[in-house]
Amino acid sequence: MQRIGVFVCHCGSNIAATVDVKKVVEIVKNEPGVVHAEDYQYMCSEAGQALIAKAIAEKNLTGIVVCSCSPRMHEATFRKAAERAGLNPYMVEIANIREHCSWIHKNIEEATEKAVILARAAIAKVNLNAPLKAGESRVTKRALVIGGGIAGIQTALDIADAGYEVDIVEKTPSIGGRMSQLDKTFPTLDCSACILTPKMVEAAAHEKITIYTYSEVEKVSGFVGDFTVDIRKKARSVDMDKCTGCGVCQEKCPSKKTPSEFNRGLGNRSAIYTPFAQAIPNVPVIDRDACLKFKTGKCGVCAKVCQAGAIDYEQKDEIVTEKYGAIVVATGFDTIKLDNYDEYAYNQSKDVITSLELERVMNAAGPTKGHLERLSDGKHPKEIVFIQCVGSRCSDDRGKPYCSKICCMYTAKHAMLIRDKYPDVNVTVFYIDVRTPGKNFDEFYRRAVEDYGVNYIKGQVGKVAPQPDGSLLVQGVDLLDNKQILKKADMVVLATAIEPDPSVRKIATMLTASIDTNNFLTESHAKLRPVESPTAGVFLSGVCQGPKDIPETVAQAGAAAVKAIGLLAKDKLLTNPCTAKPDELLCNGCSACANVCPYGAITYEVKLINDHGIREERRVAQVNNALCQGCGACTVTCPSGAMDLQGFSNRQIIAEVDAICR
Amino acid sequence: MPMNEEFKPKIVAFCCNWCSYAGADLAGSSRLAYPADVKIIRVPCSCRVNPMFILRAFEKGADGVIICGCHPGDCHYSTGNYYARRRMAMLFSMLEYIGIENGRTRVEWVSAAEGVKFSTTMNDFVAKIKSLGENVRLGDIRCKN
Amino acid sequence: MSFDKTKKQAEMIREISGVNPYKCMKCGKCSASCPSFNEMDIKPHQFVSYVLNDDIEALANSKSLWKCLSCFACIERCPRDVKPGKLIDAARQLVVRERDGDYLSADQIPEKLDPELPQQLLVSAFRRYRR
Amino acid sequence: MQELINRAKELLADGTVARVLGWKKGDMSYNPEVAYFNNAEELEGFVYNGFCAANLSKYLIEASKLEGKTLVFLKPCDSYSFNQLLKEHRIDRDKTYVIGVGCKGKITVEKIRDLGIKGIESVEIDENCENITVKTLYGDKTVAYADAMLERCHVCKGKEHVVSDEVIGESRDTVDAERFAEVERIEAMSPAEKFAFFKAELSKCIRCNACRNVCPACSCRKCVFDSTKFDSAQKANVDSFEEKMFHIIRAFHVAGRCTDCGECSRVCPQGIPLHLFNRKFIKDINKFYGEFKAGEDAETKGPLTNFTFDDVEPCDAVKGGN
Repeated sequence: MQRIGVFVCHCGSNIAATVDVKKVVEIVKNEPGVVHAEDYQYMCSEAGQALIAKAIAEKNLTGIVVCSCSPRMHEATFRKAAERAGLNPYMVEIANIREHCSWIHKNIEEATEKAVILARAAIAKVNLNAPLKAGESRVTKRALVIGGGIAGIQTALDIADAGYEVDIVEKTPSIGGRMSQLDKTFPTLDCSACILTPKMVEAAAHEKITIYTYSEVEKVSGFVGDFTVDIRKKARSVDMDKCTGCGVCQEKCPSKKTPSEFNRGLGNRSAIYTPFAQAIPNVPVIDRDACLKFKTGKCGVCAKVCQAGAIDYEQKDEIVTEKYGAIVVATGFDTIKLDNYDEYAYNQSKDVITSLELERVMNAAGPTKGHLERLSDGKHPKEIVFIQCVGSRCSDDRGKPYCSKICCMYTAKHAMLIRDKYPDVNVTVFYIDVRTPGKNFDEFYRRAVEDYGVNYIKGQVGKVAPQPDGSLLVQGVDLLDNKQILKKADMVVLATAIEPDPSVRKIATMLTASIDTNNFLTESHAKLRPVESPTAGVFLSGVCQGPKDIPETVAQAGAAAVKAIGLLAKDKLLTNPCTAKPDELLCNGCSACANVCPYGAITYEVKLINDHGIREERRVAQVNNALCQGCGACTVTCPSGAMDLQGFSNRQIIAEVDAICR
Repeated sequence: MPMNEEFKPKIVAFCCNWCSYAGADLAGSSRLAYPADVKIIRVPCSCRVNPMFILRAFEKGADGVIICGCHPGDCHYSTGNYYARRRMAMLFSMLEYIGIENGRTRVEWVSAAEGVKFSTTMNDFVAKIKSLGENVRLGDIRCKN
Repeated sequence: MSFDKTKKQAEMIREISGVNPYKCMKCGKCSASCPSFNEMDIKPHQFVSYVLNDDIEALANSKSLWKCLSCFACIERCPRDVKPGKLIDAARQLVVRERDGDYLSADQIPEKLDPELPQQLLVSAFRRYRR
Repeated sequence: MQELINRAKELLADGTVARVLGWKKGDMSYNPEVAYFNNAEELEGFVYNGFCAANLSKYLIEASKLEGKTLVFLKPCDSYSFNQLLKEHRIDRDKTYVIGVGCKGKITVEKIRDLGIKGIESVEIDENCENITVKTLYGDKTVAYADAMLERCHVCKGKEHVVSDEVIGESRDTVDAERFAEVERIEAMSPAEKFAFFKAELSKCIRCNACRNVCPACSCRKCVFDSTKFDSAQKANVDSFEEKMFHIIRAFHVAGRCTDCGECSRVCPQGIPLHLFNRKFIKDINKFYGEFKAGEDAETKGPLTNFTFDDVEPCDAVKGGN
């Protein structure tokens, strides 16, 4: 029989305001196995933990139940406290009477009754707990970074600088990501390429960093410290070792009608191409869907003009398999599609563009060589209207419910840059709120208004109507003036909502990392573990976790790197001892468990078994504790009950059911 | 109607540790109320839920049993919820076959970010169980003469 | 008008329209979209505050009520599912009910079809009840 | 029958097999018993007729542990159980020699009694298995063979052996009923009617374990109901739990593995239609996960240790069962 102590936490008033903690203590005292019960203001505090330690020593406790917040919050805290007091940490169970009780119920009587039942279930379980010991597993000292934008580059650099090998996998032909598409950056107006390119070069030159561009993660197996990843290197059709990056092939390529992804479709590129001049690696790829050689079999111009003989039409996709200890996701974002926003005439007029497209228009290497022009007729615009929150903060299914965070600042940047370079252009910004929390952010926005004369109007635009004369009629409202405004504009720029890059869904599935309803990756704890995924060994860098600007992305990239380094620095990891355990005497050797094991942790062995005096050779299941992650799939498929899960055994769960249904 | 005469169903909810239990935590920290009749048992994965547990609950007088796990494709253990889905489809169909109304059993996929869904699911499930009233005691299915 | 009655009217507006006015983030897209904006004394985006402040009396007596064309531009474009057009329509219904003291039955409609009756009400009513 | 005995003698004589597993005459003509035959002399007691319904495949679990090969006679439906046990690594194919025997449907004296015939002394089956002559205290009675057939034979899986080393004798198509008709009849009942129906049937159970002992899928070394793996601290509750849930849990444990051999219902001394549980699972599996015959081969993954990404949701499965 166990000697159990029950500790009921008030959590200040978080629990005590709705649960009569004294009454809980009085009732659970009489539960089987319970020899001690007490309550305290804050069990997780040092004083609270000391109470637990004291009771363990004085009452000779063999198991404890803490009635407190979620085990996801403080199970580790109480396990450590128990361990320090000489109790096996797995003799601790938590009854979640805060998140699952006091916070959601108002009636004290009801909440107290439920708290008692939850405590009883935990007591019933701990009565059947057995001490468990964590095993050890190895750590592969290599990290994988998925995504080669500024987030991925920064994370890779930081990990590599700490002395660990890092691989970057980037799906496009070059690293650089969204930041490479930007012209200037707020609030300092640095040239984006000028600050990004050195980072790209540094990453490419770093002896610890391997970059796989035009490559995608295809398969992930394993677990924290020991992931195995298949990377598909898509056929580039160009030999990376031979190519000198001279660029002649791109010049001579006769197929030049493919919309440039880098220029957001505002200009064209050749079939053999590098996305932009500073691309890393500076080795082109052949877009086989656009290439005449691949489409018709005729052409081959690039191979003829390539002096290095680097063109290889026969190249095939290649799968690289590598082992990693940690994986960082840095898949970034894209802008949402505007097909559902007919009122802004994005699909009807070339002069209605997104802000990211404006970045390309403003950029010297962009489709207009940096001149501010209407894309319809190349004319210089006189009147530009910016519309904020296009698709952001929408609770209908046309847009996204969240604030995209970066739009207020980049719009101020765009407005300021245009007014600076072209004082003859009038700039109007329709906004709902201007959100500028950040260092020097509000000052920046005010400069746009005060020093550059940008006209900010509080109110939304209802409709943009293309006119026969080529102008755009913008119908908006000035809420402060309570007036409807009709404005003729030459260009309209939409601050389009951002969303996680669509590739993240597949990657999250492969990593078994959880994702929220907006496809942002979920962090382990919203406040305290913001760069860790709940899946051990997977870290989050940049916008894949939530909207961010560049400085935040870089800061988070560094934080993700530190977490990865912290993992890689360990020689061994303690493994979860809650693994499956077969009872060899009961095992039929039927292989059902091995069939459902996602980790291949179950094998079979023919062994001499002594079954109560009957000695015979039997085929019995064996579990590899380093591979088993403790899901329990095998335990349910086993008809004889030979396979059980330590820490969540059949008897323990049945005891909980019994306690609840009592 | 006096409070104590109201039907208080016994409802057991099995929640996987990685998604649904966290979803329940989020419902809690967001103060999204649902009836106290729901009691949650934490399991590592929905595939840990043995049909024996559910039969045990019904035999002990539970009025409803709900299993919550990660969305298909998002299982922390890759495939656990797919097995759970088949097992529960089979078991629920069998329970319906022997006379446990189909509303008394449910599987819901709730992610860690879906506190709202967890709360609405539980509200909805409790309402359904209340409309069905007290369950037959599955334990009575075999009476010795 | 008693306090209770105004409260009750505001509640009725919410019930008839199915709109939660608290969802409004005051972006003004409704007023930006409204073709009758200039003829209205209470602008579409202001409707929400009137309902929130239980000031239905003012709404009922406004010109706006009868100037709304029921074009549904605000309903289509509202990013927050507030849909002021529905509030306006609900207020209109409230007024009509008050006048007749009861619901209209289908066979009563023809006799109501006189020039006095605002066309937009008919349009709106038909739109609302066509399903 | 003589052909079977002759072939068995040959295989014993040339050392191919060490023993023969078959049926011998019981104390009455209508209840042959399962038996091992170790030599030609013993084989003189071998019988094979319409009453030899017992599925011998499960005996091979123990036979696989013996020295040398065992010759076993399997009817077409028994061969499915054999394959399923092979899949589960319970029997050693190398230590068995399978002779597939022809089957024209199996009969039971219970069915003859159900026809109102009393005082049965012996039963004779005509050569073509068309009619049965029943000798009773009150004179001879003739019964159509089909009227005495087991329920399972009316919904027979087929005449082919899915596994065998050789086949002797011919089989006959005996299907004259809809396999899932009874399941569908129950599905159409109201929840209260269903509960009442199963309560009435299951209340007859005396927990003799005959169903469990005969079932080729119930081959656990130690049944979960006999171990302490699932009990909680209160032993009294456990007893009632396993007593009451026995048949439902048993059905779940064999779901996807049950070959619908019908032995459970055949041996139940209380006449409980236990196959109705198994057949419900089979019907659901076929409907939701595609036609599946347990034991059709020894490799395919069973439906409950497999999945597809777009399987039916449990709530829809329940509705589909209506």
